[in-house]
Amino acid sequence: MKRSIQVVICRICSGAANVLDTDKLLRVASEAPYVGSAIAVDYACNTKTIAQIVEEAKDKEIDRLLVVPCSKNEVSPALFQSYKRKAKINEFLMEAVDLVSEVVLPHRDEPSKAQAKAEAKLLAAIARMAMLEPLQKGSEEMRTKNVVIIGAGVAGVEAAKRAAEAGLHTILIEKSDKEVKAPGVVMPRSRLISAKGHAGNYELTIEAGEKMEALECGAVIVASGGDWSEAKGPLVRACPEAKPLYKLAQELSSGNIPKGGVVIVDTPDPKADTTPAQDFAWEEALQCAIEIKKRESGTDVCLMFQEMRALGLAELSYKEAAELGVRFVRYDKKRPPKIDSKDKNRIVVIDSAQEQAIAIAFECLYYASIAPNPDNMAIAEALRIPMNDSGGVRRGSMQKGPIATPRPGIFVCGSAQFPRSEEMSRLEGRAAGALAAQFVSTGTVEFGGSVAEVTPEKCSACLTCVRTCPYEAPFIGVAGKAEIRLQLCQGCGMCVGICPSKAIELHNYTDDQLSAEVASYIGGDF
Amino acid sequence: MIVAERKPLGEIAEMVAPYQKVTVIGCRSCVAICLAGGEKEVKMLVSAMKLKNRREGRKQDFDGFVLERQCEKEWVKEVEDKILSSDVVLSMSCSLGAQTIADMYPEKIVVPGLNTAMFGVPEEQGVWSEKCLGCGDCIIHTTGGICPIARCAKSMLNGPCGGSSNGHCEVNLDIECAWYAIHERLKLQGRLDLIEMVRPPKEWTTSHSGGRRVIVREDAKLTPHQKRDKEAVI
Amino acid sequence: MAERNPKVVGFCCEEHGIECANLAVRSGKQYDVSVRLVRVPCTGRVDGIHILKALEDGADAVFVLGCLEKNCYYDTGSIEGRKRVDYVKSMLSQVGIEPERVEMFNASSSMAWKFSEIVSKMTDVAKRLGPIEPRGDGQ
Amino acid sequence: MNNKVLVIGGGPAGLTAAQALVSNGEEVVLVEREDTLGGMARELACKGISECRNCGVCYVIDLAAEILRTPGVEVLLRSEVASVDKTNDGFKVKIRSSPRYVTGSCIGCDKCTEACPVEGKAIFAPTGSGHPRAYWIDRDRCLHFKKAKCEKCAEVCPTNAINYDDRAKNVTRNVSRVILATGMDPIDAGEIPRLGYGTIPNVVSSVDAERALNEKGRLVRPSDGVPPKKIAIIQCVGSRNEKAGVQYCSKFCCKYGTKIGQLMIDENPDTDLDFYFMDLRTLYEPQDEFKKWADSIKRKVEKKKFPRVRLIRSMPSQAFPGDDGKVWLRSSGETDSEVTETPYDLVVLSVGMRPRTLPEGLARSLGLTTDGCGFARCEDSELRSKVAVLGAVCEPMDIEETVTRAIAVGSVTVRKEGAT
Repeated sequence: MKRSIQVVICRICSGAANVLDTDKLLRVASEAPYVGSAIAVDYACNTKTIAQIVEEAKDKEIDRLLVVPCSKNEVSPALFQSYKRKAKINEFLMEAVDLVSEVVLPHRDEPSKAQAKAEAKLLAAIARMAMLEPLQKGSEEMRTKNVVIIGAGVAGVEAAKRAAEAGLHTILIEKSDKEVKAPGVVMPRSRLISAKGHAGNYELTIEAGEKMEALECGAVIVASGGDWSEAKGPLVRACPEAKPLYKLAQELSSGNIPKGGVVIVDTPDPKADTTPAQDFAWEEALQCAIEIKKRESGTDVCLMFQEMRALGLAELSYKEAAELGVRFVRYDKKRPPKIDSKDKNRIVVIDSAQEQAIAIAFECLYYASIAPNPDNMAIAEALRIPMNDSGGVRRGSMQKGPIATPRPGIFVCGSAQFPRSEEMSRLEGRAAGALAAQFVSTGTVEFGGSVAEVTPEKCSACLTCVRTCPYEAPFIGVAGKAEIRLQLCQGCGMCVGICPSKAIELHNYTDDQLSAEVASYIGGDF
Repeated sequence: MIVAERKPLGEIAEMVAPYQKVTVIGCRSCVAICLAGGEKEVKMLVSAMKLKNRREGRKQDFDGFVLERQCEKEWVKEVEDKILSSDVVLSMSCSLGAQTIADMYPEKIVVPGLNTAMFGVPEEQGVWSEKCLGCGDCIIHTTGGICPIARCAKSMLNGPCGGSSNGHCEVNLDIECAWYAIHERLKLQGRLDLIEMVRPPKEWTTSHSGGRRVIVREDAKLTPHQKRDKEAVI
Repeated sequence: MAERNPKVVGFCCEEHGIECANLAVRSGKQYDVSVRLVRVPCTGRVDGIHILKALEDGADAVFVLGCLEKNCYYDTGSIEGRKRVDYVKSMLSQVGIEPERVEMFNASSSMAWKFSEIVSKMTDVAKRLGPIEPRGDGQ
Repeated sequence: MNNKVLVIGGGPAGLTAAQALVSNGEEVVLVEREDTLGGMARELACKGISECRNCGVCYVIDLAAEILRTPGVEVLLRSEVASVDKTNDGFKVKIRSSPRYVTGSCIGCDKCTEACPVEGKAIFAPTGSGHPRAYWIDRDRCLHFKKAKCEKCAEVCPTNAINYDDRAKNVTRNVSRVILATGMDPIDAGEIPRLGYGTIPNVVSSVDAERALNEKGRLVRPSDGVPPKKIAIIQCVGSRNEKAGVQYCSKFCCKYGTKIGQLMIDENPDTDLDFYFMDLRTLYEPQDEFKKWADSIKRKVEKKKFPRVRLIRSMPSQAFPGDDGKVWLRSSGETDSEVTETPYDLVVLSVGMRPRTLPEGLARSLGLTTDGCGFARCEDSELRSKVAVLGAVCEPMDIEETVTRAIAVGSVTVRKEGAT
């Protein structure tokens, strides 16, 4: 393969603080192997200079570029673009060496050593550049403008509205047959069975009623919500009449107020031994309590909890409730409340605030816990996304934002992640809708470039890569050897690092390229 | 598959210490899959050995490469010259591979880089467990698909023994009692009668006790007339 | 013997690793010139071979710097990276080379202080242990 | 049609909104009053050691750097909105931006600060981990602009980054919408004198703690720079406190309070921690997670295990200094009224927040009102479709929630989301 590198050194930037001798750098570069042209310019960012650089590249038949600007992010783009356009050079054969932040700034007080290091760094970059190969990016049209939203709860509906506002076609998958007011299609009594494909073109299989349906979509939003109905735990066993809090909310909204005392306990399973990470719907509970007291000040209302998490402005409701005479009882997980064995309408507990046992009579008992949705497991399994310790869907790196799962094109909002207040669910729903819209409205998905590739002859089909990749890009193909699904590969190289047969390489980060760079960098003595 | 484990590097170094030119040969088969002797491990071993020598001021040349299957003469032949030109062959394969080379080149010193541990299955990434001893007379159809020979510490044919305590083995409480598992499995299949069945003492001659085993498939075997190279069957 | 310059190699992930380094230097922090940073897309890409090879090529110490676990841009990359490093450490101790020559670190892009701490730790190691060569009077 | 949007405030909310808007094909004018982008997050510490603790700080810092190189966002630093006038399709905004006097070629070598002769310096490093990483000169203090014509910083600057000719600019922009994200101010712990902030050297506020952890990654006793062996963290300082005029709960204090505690324990294994609190309101994690963690931290002394982290449900009534820099806390037990006094090497006060107060004129012209607690609303029927209030200025919230709200609101035709 013919290799001819053009090295462009920006005097102003790399010469900053007079730490480096750019002319010497230039000399070093021009004597290095494979360097076809080495020039130093003032302001590599200036358009005239760029034009001149590109000209030089053309008549010297340059096929790769190494530029030494101030910082990878600031100068290079303009240069790279015109280089790509005018000099017709593959975008993967252009790189910037950030001498400023790697040499000038950290070593400005010992210029001679810095110079030596800069030269070594430059040579290392040249050694690497010489070994790089031109790569192509592929792109694919998104076949639909669909966004599938799993769960027609508060979050789901908001997400649908938001995505619809952006002109996308939304499909809501709801397991119950409750009435849903949302744009787009709503599929009642349906659930996600399996998912194929990749971000931009997912193919879902949905079980709608009795029949199976295939659905294509660009993005998926998981809004499976928390679980109010599924009540396990000693309290419910002892008092089967206990109802989830939302029942009370419904009662109140339809105007009837429970007769007799009301006890709202945070969870029917205070020890949390049957269900993981239940959380107390404090906001809703306080609202209900206040509602009752306002309408029927005579009614005894008692909130029983381990922690009163009246966050933010909910603190005001907490205060209001207290003023209205709502009784608050804090108990310790180790001494959970019990239903009186003799009287089914009495709940006994040790009030941690008073350190004394108390018994409270009640007519109706409500529990305000939101348990993780048991369907999450199946959903995560189908979409191949991870779960968190609390039985919810786990989001990815915070760098990708608070509502993105590790899998591109799949978002999670509301209590599907961890119990959320109604308002927060609504907001996360909108946010998820917005992100999904952003993603799908681009209309195309790019892939390829610096991604992994398998050398079949070396592959032992040991499945290690298949098991390790967080994106499930590798699979064992028809030839019985591992292959990489380009559209799924994010180019992290985890499979490359772990392959026991060294059968996988990450383009432009191959073992040889890395070793060459490292060896030459270590070679320099300073 | 065959599961092996790399020997401690110190031990390996001792074995190859007397020799100048060391050829490390890995295998892309079982031992690669159980992450013990693939190309990655070979490269890392070579590199580590070089470092050790540098630290100890010893000169020794290491050269490493990997075969598709080290237990097959044809593959080994491909690297004959490398083997012959070396002072010692460090086999990063199961002992089958090592012995194949040793038998093919009797004058060559071959040292094992791995300890061949067992016939095992990968339970999950990085975890392998033994499930067969190669007794040569399989009976798992009578034990709900669970081999008591391999999975019972005492290889009992009519278990469990008195040491089985709620599902665990007395030899080591961390291992499950194979016979407890068998019982559960048979119960599941509604074949508990098989537990009652008394299994007569086993014909161990099919196992190692009958001496080294050779299996011959006449229909697959090449006749002397067919054979291209006239080497002796080892 | 002539005073030899120590050599430290740092594999930094393109996401938080390098960002952390850049924030550090852009906050006026300086570090020992012997540190050579090498970019990798993710610490999951780092292979034990690279680390050992670096030591072979003359590095006295090698560190790997990736995203905080559970916040890795590639989800589980930095966890993989740590496993590789630990394996290499075990190999080194088997061949009588100080495992502390190789370390894994996690940092986030807003942790300027951590980068300086990491490099000073590793350069200290490099200076203390010196090059990998026969120990004086055969000890 | 004019699709510019004015974003006031370059903190988590403003940055995220700006990014959302740009990705929606709109142009943004981002006005930040300080010298760098990042808002509160600039001086908050990443709470992770090897594992992420979801504080979200790095997200904001990355975003700040990214926004600076995003085409379509005009970032105006050290700037304030002078006036906003309604026009037929939005607003005419006048922005006054003060000069920085330091160009982008600054490499942050700090030589200028060393050289600056002014008492308390006139040239400053960029705040915390904010971006851009360029220094700035405070004209009112700098001698160059007084008789002295001092040019010491320019003389020592290796990159000639000092530019005294930099001038204040008055910028006028026509925008269709306005997003207000001016954020919050931490409560000054000095407002609660009984806890000794400002009078006892080894009582620090969480703001100081975060700053120290962000700069050095270590929290030491201010009095002698020794790492503390016994720490107390006191929650709800200022929050849920009628006297301080803050009835609400500041929401994020439990989150950062607990995480700072965990950080301290992880860093030096021989530290003891007493965590004083009223209710444990850790965001988005099981209500017993921190308690479980606290139980798991034990010290072994001759085969006996002793807890190193105590969760004390009580608000200390008084802090007073002891000898060798100790701080004594007087607190009554959770249930019994028996008063105990405990000595600590370091006491951290987790202060709450107050919404940043809005400039009169701005509030009026944007139809903004404040609720009982001082949080901003836009109730004006005609304006509310054009004005959005985001972030902690409209309700207490942590970074994660702020970002979520900003994505939700920023990227659509503005509606007042948020406060219940």
